[in-house]
Amino acid sequence: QDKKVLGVALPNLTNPYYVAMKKSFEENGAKQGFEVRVLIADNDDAKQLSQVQTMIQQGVNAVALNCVSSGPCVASVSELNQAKVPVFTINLLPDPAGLKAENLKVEQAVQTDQKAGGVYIGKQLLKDIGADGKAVVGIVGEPTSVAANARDDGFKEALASNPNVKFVALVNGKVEETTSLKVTTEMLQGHPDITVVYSDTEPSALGAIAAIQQLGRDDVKLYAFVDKLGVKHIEDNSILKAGAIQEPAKLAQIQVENIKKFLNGEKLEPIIDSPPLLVNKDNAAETVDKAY
Amino acid sequence: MTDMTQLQPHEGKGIRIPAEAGIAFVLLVVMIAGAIASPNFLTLSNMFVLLLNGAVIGFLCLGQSFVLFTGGIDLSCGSVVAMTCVLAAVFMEYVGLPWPVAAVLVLGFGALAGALNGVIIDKTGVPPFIVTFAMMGVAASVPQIITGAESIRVMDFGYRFIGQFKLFGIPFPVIALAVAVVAAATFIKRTVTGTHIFAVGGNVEAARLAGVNTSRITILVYAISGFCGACGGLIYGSRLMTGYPTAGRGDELFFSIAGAVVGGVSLFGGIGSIWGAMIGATLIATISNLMNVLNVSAYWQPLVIGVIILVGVTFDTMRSSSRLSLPWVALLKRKFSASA
Amino acid sequence: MTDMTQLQPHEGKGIRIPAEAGIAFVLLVVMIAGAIASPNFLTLSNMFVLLLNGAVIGFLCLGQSFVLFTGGIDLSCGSVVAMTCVLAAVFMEYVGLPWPVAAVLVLGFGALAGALNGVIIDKTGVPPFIVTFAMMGVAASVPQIITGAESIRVMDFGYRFIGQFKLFGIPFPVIALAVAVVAAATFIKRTVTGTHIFAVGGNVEAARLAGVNTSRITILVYAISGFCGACGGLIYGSRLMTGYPTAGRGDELFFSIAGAVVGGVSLFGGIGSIWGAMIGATLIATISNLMNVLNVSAYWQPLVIGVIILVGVTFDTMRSSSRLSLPWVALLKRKFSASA
Amino acid sequence: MSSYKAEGITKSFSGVGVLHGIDFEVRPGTIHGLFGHNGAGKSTLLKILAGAQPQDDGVLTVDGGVVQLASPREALAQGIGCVYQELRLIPNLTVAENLFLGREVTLGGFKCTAEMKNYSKTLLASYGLNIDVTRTVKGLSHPEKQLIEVIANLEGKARFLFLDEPTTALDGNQSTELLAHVRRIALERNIGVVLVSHKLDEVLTVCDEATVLSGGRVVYYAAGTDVSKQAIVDAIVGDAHGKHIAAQREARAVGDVFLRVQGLAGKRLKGADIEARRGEVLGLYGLVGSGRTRFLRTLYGMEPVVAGTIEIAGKPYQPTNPKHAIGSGIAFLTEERKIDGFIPLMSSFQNVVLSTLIKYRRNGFVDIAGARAAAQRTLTSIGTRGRLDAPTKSLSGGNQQKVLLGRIIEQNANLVLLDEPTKGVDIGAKSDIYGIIRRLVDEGRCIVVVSSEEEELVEICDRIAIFQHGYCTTEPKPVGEWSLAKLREAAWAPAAA
Ligand SMILES: Nc1ncnc2c1ncn2[C@@H]1O[C@H](COP(=O)(O)OP(=O)(O)OP(=O)(O)O)[C@@H](O)[C@H]1O
Ligand SMILES: Nc1ncnc2c1ncn2[C@@H]1O[C@H](COP(=O)(O)OP(=O)(O)OP(=O)(O)O)[C@@H](O)[C@H]1O
Ligand SMILES: [Mg+2]
Ligand SMILES: [Mg+2]
Repeated sequence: QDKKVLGVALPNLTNPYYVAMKKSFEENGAKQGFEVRVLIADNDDAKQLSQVQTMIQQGVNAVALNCVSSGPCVASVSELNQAKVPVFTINLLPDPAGLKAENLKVEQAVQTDQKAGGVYIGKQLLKDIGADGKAVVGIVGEPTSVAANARDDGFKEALASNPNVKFVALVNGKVEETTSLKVTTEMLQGHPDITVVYSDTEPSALGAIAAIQQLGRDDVKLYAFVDKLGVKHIEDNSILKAGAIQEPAKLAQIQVENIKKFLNGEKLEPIIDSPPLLVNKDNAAETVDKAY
Repeated sequence: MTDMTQLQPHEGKGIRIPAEAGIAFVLLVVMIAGAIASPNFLTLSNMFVLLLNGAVIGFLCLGQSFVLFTGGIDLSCGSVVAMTCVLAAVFMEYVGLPWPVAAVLVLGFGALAGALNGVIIDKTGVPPFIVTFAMMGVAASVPQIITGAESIRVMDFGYRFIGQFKLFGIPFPVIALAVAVVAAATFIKRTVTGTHIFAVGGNVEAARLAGVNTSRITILVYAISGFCGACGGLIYGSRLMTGYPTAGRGDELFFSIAGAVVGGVSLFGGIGSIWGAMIGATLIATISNLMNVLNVSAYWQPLVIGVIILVGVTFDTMRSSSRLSLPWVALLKRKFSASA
Repeated sequence: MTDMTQLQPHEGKGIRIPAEAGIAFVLLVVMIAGAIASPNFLTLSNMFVLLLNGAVIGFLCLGQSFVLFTGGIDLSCGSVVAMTCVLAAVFMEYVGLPWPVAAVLVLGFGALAGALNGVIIDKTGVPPFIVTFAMMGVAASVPQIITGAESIRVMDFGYRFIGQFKLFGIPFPVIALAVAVVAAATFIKRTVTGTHIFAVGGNVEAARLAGVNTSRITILVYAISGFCGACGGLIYGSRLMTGYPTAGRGDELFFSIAGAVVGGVSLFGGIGSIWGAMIGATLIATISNLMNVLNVSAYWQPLVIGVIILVGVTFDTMRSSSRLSLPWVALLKRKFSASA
Repeated sequence: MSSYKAEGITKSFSGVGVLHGIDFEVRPGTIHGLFGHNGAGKSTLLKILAGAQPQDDGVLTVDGGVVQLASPREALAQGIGCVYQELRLIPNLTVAENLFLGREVTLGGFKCTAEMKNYSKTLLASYGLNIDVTRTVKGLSHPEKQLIEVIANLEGKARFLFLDEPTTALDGNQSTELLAHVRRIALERNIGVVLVSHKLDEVLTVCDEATVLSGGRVVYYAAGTDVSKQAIVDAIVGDAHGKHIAAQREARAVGDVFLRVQGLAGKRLKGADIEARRGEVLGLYGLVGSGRTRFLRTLYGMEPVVAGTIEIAGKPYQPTNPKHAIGSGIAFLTEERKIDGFIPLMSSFQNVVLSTLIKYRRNGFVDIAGARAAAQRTLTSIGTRGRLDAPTKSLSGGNQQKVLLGRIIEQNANLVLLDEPTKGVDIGAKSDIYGIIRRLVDEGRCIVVVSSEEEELVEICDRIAIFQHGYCTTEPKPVGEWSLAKLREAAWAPAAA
């Protein structure tokens, strides 16, 4: 009997996050007896739509969809609904208002609460400096992505209670080490008073570490979303003080297992939340294995 | 080259193979290979998907070809897609215009942005690369400034027509592109302005001396490119029912140039044809569709597309410089001259 | 033979202003504006940061200039950065070579990849755009295939030297770039091959007829560009102590071309200078540094950089076509001719 | 026995035969004149001899040994050099760099720039050229470029040197002197020279041997005192044109003043006062660089007017751009056809009708067949040979010139400005062109001709005016009052202003 085919649409492979997710999809898919087809949209919404259409052409049995961005992603869901291919969304979800307006159906959403990660990190920072301790914060973000902006919002929200925390700069690290290295150095040059750098993506964090190190700014602390390497840095307790980890592999695993269940006729929860984990120097040693 | 050469050669003997034949043959080979490799590839529905997904690059490549014919380059076409895609949503959602009005307005904006490129290039003598680079920046920033990172959901469902309507199963963007290509090819081949575009690209000084209004031609080709960019913006916007500021800012610019060059258009101006450029764009769209259909690993995709295109163009170049002769060409020739 | 022409005496008097003066002036203006806008901009440490961050683009622009001088284009330089960056890490971590050996090997690989471009272009006559497009794909895929898109951490700490060592406070990549630029400029100006590079760009057929070995020149310039790409790969790799497959695949390619064009290098070949290209690259690096130092919103950045460059180049073009005259130029001229 | 010999050379381009088994020989210390109609295959033969193009068949031997020339570089290494018909200087390199291109002087890997500069300076001075050798070639005048290219090759170490129409841009004096140089150098250094030209009189004075090609075959060969001009002319013109008859000149009724220029000055033009009448050919003569080209270009709107007035048919005319000039009934033939003459990749038909396409427009679309037929008619009437539907750049030099003349005829303009109209055109076609000029004039048009060939001016003009140092202030005199000597004398006279 033919294997069931699972289509996976991911935004890019330049972010190791999605590389980890892709691997997990492939491994867990194989374990559950799926033939897995992964398509990468290169951060292009229209390309993602066309890839979804290609999957429909190929007659996949289910699609796991990680949106490039939420708004345009609704169209992909719409296509899949029309073709009666069950959609499972992961990580970054399509715009709920758009889904509702077009009366579209997503079988199950496995989501990371982007904002929550930012909140955790913000709280940790607050703890580190004290309720009214001083901090001048510069953000290495990705202002052109809604998800990254949500992480920033969470971080700021958590710190809103402290009037002595000032946000002075926001630069675009483009989720990429070299860009982050460049813009972080430049941000620190422009605002020598910065004492805390917050990076909302894992690759940016690595660039920011190198930037702070190479400028010789021992006084600057980094808080960031981190991967395995980042967790090790936290363990070393040098520049990187605390962060949040996401678990792409786990998300993918949950999703694949649930898709299997769905295809076997089981009912599913509409939403599964998988909040990021907070890592600080206390739990870094245990957490390191969970990080991708 | 363009028009008059297509008339019967006066020697009479032998058939003349159009310059586009080589790359068309390559496309055919890729299609056949695709059909053999996957039963899902050469189906009518997948062909429509392929063409629909290639439509925006097709439009950009069409506009880009006009610019390349004159020896210029338009780096801003991708960003114009983004700008017009968001502007259309703004007009409908924030200003409240009905979708056809918004669409027409947006096409005007695209053409205007392009014309502005043309005017600056013509008046200042600054290289097109720089001028359109600046316009690329401007057109990329405008939608981001308007919307931030957010996208604007379009609720006017009539807007779907542009990107999602189908006539006898053929998606509307494909029909629109086909009409545009035929119109463009006719324009280039049959009108005075079409010949003048090639004259400017072939030798701008000579064209000026022969009485060609080079300023008008320059402004016109960039305006056409801007207009084509706006068509792309509307198609993306309507397919996704969203105005989003990253529309058209991926591979589109690059593929619009590559498609034309693959199809025999020279970056130095004065050489090539609309048909060639469109075959080139189709080739790129086909390879990229095929790779997804065959589930080629994302790691390998850049390599595969690069190598196929290199092999294809090398074959084409060698053929036309007759360092290589095709058996079927010789055969055809013999057949025709026998029957003549 | 007596003087039989009545051509106006070609002015020997007055000073000749180098072609690069215009864009250098623009750079100066941007610097001064930056200094006024932020006290943190025109500091020695920020200048080094600026140059260090611009070093990779500087290297790519240097290599690209050689290619552009001959009328070619190298789209693969950014991908070569990625490939070499990963290869260096592979050589050190997986093969276990000491870092200097790995570095030299990687430089060789870069030059080889470039030379391959050159050989294909020369032998097949396929446009450089297509050949280097294919190489871009290959060089982008190779590291992804090797590492599965993951990055390789380098543990040989000596490797830090390349990207992080400082001599009298000056980062090593900046020193290396400076040496390379001086060597390149001398090479272009003072050697026969340098002249031949411009001859090929000015009119390849004429150069061939004059006895220039055009094949050798073509292969050489692409090899140089590949070599410069490898320098970029080593710098990125060593600064982050990682080999990762996205290195150099952002704006680098684009800025390497834009820098050269801004500095007066023509995409059509035969025009421009190394110094001009380097000033152009510095201008771009400066604007991009300044925008981050001043914390210009990411949404506005493309617009700002585009507009500044357009205004700068327009000024430069108008000046050199003397549609515009600078007060200080007139002054200088008067002064010199008075003292003469 | 020392010589460069070609035997049984054949060559065809995309199936069309151009050379059909040519035997040809050059001996050191002699000058071999090569003649033939436009498209006869002279340039193609030279390119093959110089290694710039491979022959399809046939052998080349130097000193009895067979040579294979894969590129001009190899030919140069064997002491075989060539000046090609189309100028081959690199526009953005300096004069000195161009002079030494491919054979630079080096020391320890570096160029000896200063040495090459100094040498270039003295060299050019010895040819009477006062040019700053550090300037780029781009800004030089056409004759200067031609001189520099010839000089560069004379200076080389070549044992065999081929010159393809080296004097087309030069005036009578200049070409005589240049050819004298060639003669001297050939003898002094024992070089074998091949000289291609359509200016028979000029060349025959220095030739030792003569060969005429026609349709890719050798139809005439003679050496020493056997060389006869009349036989050469007959061989060139062949049966196609019948006997070459000296043009008949009859008195014409000259009309009223059509073009009136007063004190015209531009950035590079100092002052021109000229009147030309309907039904007259006005010749403009002067030394190279005296401002004739500038005058025509200013009239045509290619260069800005700074002062002065122009009237055409009594109405004031202010040139703005070429399009406007064409609209005002002016047609212009440029001096440098490769720079701003034809569009290289367009077919000859397209090039002919480029300015007049609008005439063939029906309902917004061009009547391609009609335009093509008209172009073909025009080109045939001036004896254009070659594949006219192929890119114009593949035509022979003289035929390219005819394509441009075809455009002028197509334009049907009232005021025709011709800058060196018969440059590179063979003697048969020349008389055809003179015939056309005469026909245009008989129709009551006004024609202004700039030429450096005094014989040409004297043959076709009704009146001739002299340019000096950018000025033209003296009244044109009827052609009867001019002779070749008088023309030169007037051009040399000290400036009037
Ligand atoms: N590259 C080419 N491609 C096609 N045809 C060519 C090419 N070069 C020359 N020809 C053709 O070969 C023929 C001979 O040309 P060639 O230039 O040798 O003539 P020529 O005797 O030098 O004439 P002219 O006196 O006008 O210079 C012409 O018909 C020309 O069209
Ligand atoms: N607009 C221009 N500005 C500067 N230089 C120019 C311009 N147009 C042409 N030139 C260059 O100046 C050269 C000298 O001018 P040109 O040959 O027109 O002189 P001329 O005095 O008219 O010559 P002749 O009397 O022999 O026709 C031209 O060949 C050309 O290379
Ligand atoms: Mg010739
Ligand atoms: Mg002249």
